[in-house]
Amino acid sequence: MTQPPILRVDHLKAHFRSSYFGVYREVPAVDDISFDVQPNEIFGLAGESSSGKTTLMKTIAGLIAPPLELIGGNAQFSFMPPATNLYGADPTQLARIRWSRLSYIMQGSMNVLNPLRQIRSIFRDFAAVHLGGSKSDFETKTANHLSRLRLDPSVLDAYPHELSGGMRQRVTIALATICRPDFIIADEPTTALDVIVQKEVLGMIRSIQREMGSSVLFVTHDMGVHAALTDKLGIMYAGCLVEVGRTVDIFNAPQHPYTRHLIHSLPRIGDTVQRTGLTGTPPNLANPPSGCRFHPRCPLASDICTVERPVMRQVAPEQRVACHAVAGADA
Amino acid sequence: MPAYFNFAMKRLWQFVLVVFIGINIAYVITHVTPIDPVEQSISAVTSFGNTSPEAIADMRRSLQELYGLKGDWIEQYFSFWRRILKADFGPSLSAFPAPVTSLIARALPWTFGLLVFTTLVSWSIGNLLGALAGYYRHSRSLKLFGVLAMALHPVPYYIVALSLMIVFGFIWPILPITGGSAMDVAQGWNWQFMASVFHHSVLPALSLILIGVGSWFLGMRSLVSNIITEDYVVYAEIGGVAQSRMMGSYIIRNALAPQVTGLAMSLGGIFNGAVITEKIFGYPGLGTLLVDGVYAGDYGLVLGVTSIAIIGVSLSVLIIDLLYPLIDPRVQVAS
Amino acid sequence: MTALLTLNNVSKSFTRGGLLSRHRIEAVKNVSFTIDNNRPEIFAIIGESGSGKTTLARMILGMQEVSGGSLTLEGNRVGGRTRKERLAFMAKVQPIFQNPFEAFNPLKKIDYYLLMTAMRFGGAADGAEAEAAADTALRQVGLSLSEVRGRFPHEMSGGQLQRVAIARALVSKPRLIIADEPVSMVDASLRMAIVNLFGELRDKLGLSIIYITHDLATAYYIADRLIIMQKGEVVEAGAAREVLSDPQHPYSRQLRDAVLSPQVTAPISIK
Amino acid sequence: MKRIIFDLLKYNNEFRIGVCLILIVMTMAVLSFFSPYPPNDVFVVPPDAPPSADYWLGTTSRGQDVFWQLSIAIRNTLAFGLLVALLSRVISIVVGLSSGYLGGWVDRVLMAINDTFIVIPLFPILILFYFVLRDSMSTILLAVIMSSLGWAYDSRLIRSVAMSLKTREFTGTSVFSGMTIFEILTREHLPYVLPIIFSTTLNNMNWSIGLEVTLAVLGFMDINTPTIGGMIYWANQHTAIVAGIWWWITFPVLTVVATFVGLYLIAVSINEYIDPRSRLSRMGGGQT
Repeated sequence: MTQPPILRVDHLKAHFRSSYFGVYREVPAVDDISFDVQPNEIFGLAGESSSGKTTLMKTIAGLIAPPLELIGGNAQFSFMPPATNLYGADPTQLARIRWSRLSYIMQGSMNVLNPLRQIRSIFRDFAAVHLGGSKSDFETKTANHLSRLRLDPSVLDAYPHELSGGMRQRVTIALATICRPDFIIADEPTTALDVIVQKEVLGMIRSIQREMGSSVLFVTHDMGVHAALTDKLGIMYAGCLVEVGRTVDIFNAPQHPYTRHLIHSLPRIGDTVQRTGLTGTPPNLANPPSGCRFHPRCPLASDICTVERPVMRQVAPEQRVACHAVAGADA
Repeated sequence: MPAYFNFAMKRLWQFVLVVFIGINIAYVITHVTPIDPVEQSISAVTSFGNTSPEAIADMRRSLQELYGLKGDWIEQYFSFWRRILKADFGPSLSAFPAPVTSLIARALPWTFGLLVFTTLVSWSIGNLLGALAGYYRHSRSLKLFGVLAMALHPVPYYIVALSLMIVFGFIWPILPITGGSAMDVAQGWNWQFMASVFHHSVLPALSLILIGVGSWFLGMRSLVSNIITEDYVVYAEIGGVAQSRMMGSYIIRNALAPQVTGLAMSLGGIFNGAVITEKIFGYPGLGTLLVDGVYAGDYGLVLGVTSIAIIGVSLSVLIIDLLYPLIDPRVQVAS
Repeated sequence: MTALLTLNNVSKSFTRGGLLSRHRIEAVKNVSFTIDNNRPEIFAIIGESGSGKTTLARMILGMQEVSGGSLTLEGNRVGGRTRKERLAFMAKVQPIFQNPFEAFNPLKKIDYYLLMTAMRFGGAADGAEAEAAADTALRQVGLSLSEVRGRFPHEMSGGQLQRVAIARALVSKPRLIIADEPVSMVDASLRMAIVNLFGELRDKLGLSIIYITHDLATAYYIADRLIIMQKGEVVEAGAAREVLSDPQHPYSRQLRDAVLSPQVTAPISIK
Repeated sequence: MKRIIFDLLKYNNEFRIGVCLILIVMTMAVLSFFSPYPPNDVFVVPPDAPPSADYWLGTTSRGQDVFWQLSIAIRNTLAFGLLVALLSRVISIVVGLSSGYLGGWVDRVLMAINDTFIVIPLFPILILFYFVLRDSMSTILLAVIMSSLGWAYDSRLIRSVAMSLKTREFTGTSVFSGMTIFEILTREHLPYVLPIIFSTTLNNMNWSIGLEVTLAVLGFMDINTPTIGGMIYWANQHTAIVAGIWWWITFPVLTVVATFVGLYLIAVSINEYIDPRSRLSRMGGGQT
C-alpha cells in the first residue's frame, strides 16, 4: 500500500457561479473533497441526484467551463507532471494524455456516439493517433479488442442507431479501453440499461479493468452496483464527501448516519424487514444548511452539527468519516 | 432497400398531393371569380391596340375552351386537368399566336440556371461560414458577418434588388441592370454570348445570393451552436478527436441534415424571390414572363407559368427529399 | 367475490412501416389476470424495457385501445366512448406516473390539479368542498392543503411531488391505482417512504394498486401478487414472495440473478 | 411576459436595437393621425422639393409631402402585416395544437395539407389571384388570402411542440383530472407555445409585409391605399430615380428596412430566450 496513488484529489472545490439576468447564484457543488485512487482499483462514487457527484467527476476530468469554476484544491494524476491538473494543462500535453492514459465512459450511450458515423470510423477518430500503425494493423487491433468484449467485428460496419442500448454501451466500453488507458472515468454507464444487460456490462468493465490493471472512477447512485463492482467507495451528500473506505467495510459497517441509511433502507429479496425512508428533503445546494449539511435529516444530530462542519476522521484503517457523532482519530 | 422504397413512395405521394392541391387552387381561383375572365382578358388585350375582329373571335374561342366554360362543372374540371397534363395552355394572347408552351420553354432555362446557380452558391457559402461562426464563436470577423447577415436576411428580395440596381445602375454604373444578355450579341454557344450572359446575371444573382447566404448562415450558426453541446461532440472533444475531423464529420455532417430539409422547405420562397428579381432586372425568365403576362391580361400564360412553377418547385423538393437518405442513414429505419 | 379488473387474453399489436413493408409488432400477447373487488392488493407487473408492461398499463387506463381479448372494469369496457362514460371510468381508475417532476405542469400551481379533480370527480359542488376533498386526500399521504396551496412544482422535492401526485389520484376515491415505475425517479433516501405509503393505502383505504416496475426488490417487499413479463408475454405469475424466492421460468431466474443487492457478497462474476 | 420583456431589454442587445427600430417606426405610424393632409390628395404641396426645413423628407412628383405620406403608409403596412399575422396565427394554432395532440389520421391529413402549403410557391398563386380579381382585390381581401396561405410553416413548429407536450406526464395528469381536450389544449399546452406564437407572429409580419411591398410595387394590389409598397410603386411610375428624386424612394425603403430588421431582431432574441438549450448554457448549473 505504499504505492503512490494514481489520482490524488486534494481539497477540491468547484462552484457554479452564475449571474443570470442579474441574479447572482453560487452553488457549492464540490466542496472541499479529498480522496485517493490507487492503481488497479475501481473507486466508486455514490450519492443521490444533485449530490455533486457528476460535477466532481467533471472537475477531476478538467471539464470545467463556465458557469462551473474551480475555486481551490487540486486533482492530480500520477501521469501528469507534478502539481498540474487537467484543467489548464497545455493542449498538446492534453492531446497526448487523452484516450491513451485517460478515457471516459459517459452517461447515456444513446447520444455519445455520432449518429451519422459508422462505429469503425468512430474508433479511428478516437484511437488511431494513439495506436499508430497502418490502417490494416489498426483494423486487426480493433477487431481483436472487440472480440475480447465478445462483440462481433461486424458492429464496426453499423451505425449507432442500428445497435441496441446494451450493445451501444458495450461499444462505448470497447472504445474507452482500446488504448489501454491507465485511468477510466465512468459516469453512470449502466443506469439506462436493463438489469440483465447491466450485470453483463458490469462484468465486462470488471474483467477488462483487471486484465489491463487500470483504475476506474465509477459514478452511480445505485448502491447495488457499488456493492457488486467497486473496491473502494466514497459517499457524497450535498456536495461533500461524508464517508470513504473499502467497499466491503462500508457495506458491512457503515459509519455515517447517511451511509447507514442508504444501505439499510433498501429492500432485498429474501428478507422482509420493514424499511423506512429518510425524513425531510434533500438540501437545495444553492442554499445548503449550516454546519453539517446532513443535520436537518440526521437522527443523531446535536447542537454542534448545526454550526460546525465535521472534518474527515479516520475510524478504521482504511475508512474515513465526516460526522460529529462518530468517534475517530483526526485524519 | 425496401425501407428506402417505402420512403421514396411516401415522398412521391406527397409530390403528387402538392401538385394536385396546387393545380386545384389554381382552378378554384380562376373559377370562383365573379368577373367574366374571358371578356376581361379580351378587353385587356384589345385595349393595347388594333386587333382584327377575326383574331378576337379566335381568342374568345380558345379562351372559353381554356377556361373550360363549356359543359357542366365536372366536364370543365376534367378538361382543365386534361390541358394541364398535356401542358397545353393554348396560344398566348400577348404574343399571339405563339403557344404559351413555347414561351415557357424559352424562358425556363434562364430561370433554371439562375436559380440552381444562386441556390447552390448561397447554400454552400452560407452553411460553411455559418458552421465556422457557430464553432469559433469568438471570431471577430465572423461576428461582424453575423451582424451583416442579421441586417440583410429579413429584407425582402425586392428591396435588395432595388438597392443593388440603384447602386450599380445609377450611382456607380459598372454593371448592366437589365436583360439577360447584350442586345447586339447573337444567342448561341459561343464565348461572347456566354460572357454577356454572365455579365448580365451578376446583379440578379447577387441579390438572390446576398439574401440566401445570410439566411443559411444564420440557420447554420444556431444549429452548430446547439450541436457543439451534444453529447457526441463533447465526448469526441474529450476523446481528443482532431479538430478538422470534428468540424467536418461531427459538426457540419450533423447540421447538414436539417439544412437539406430546410432547403427543400424554402424552395418555394426562393422561387418567389427569383420572380421578383427577374422582373426588376428584366431577366428573360419565368418571373418576367409571369408579370408581363399579368400586365398583358394573358390568362393562358399566367396559368401556364403558375402550373410550371408549382410542378417545378415540388419536383425539386422531391429530388432533394429522395437524396436525403444519403445524408442521414437514420431515415431508412424510421417508419 | 366480484371482479374489479378482469383481463382476458389481452393483446396489443402495432403496425409499423408503410404500404409495402408493413409488419406487426406484438407489444402485449394474451395477458390474463383478475383483481378482486373485496380483497385489495398490490399487484406487481415486472418486466424490462420492451416487455410490454407500459403498454399494458396504458390499456388498463383506457389510454390505448385493446387489439385482442377483453379488458373490463367491474364488467364494463375500460375507457368508455362518451365523455360521461370516460369520467365515470376515470373516477374509479387513476394513474401515478414515473417522473414526479413532470407530473404537474411546471407553469401551474399544484393545487389546481387537486381542486380540478375534486370538482370533476369528487362531487365537490363548490370551492370549499373541493378544498376539503383535496385536504383529506393530502392528509392521507402525510401532507395538507396548507403545505401545498399556491406552490409551483419546482418548489417541492421529488418525494413531496410524488406524494401530491398520489393524493391527486386519491381525490376521486378510486378503486384502482395504476403506478408505472413510481419510485424509479425518486431519490433513494425518499423511495421507501413512497413504497410504504402504497402498503398503507391498500390496508387503510382498501384500494388496489397495480405496481409496474423493473425493480424486483421493492416488488418482493410490497407486492402481494405479481406477473413477470418478457417480450409481451407473461412468463410467470403468482404470489410475489413465492415467485421471487424460487422462480421457475428461466427468464425469471435470469432476472432474479441479475439483481444487485446492496450487500457485498461475491464480486461480480467475470465470464 | 412583462418579466421577459424587462429581462431582454436589460441584457439583450439585439432585442434593444430591435425595440428601438420598431419604436421609431411605430412613432411614425402614430404621427399619421396628425397629418395635415388627407392621404389620398395629390398636389397639396409643391412637387419635387428636396428635403428641407419645410418638407423634412421632401415632396413627391405628385405633390405629396413624403414625411406625411410615409407615416400613413407605414401605418397601413404595419396594420396589414399584423392582420395577416393574427389571422394566420389562428389557423396555425388550431392546426398545430390539434394535429400534435390528436395524432393518428387527423394528424396525417392535416400535415399532408400543411406540407403542401409549405412547398407550393405562393407568389405565382397570389399573382393569379390578382389576375382574376383585378380591381376587386382590396387590401383586406389580400390579407385574408395571404393568411390562409401563410400559416403552414408555423403550424408545423407548433405541432412539434404539441407532440412533445402530449407525451409529457402532466398531460396524463390533466386527462385524469377530468379536463376536456379543449381545456388541455388551451390551458395546459397553449402557454408553452405562446412564445413561439409571439416570435412567429413577428416573422410572419415580415413575410406578409415583404409580399405586400413586392405586390404593390408591381401594381398587383389596390394602389390607392397608401402603403410602403404603393409609395415605391408611384415613385417608379414617375421614374423617381432617373429624375433624381431620390428621397421619394430612399425614405420608404429605409423605413421598411427598419421595420424588417426590427421585427426580425425582436423575434430572434425572443427565440433565443425561449430555447431551453441556449437558456441552459447561460444559466448553467442545470446538472450537478
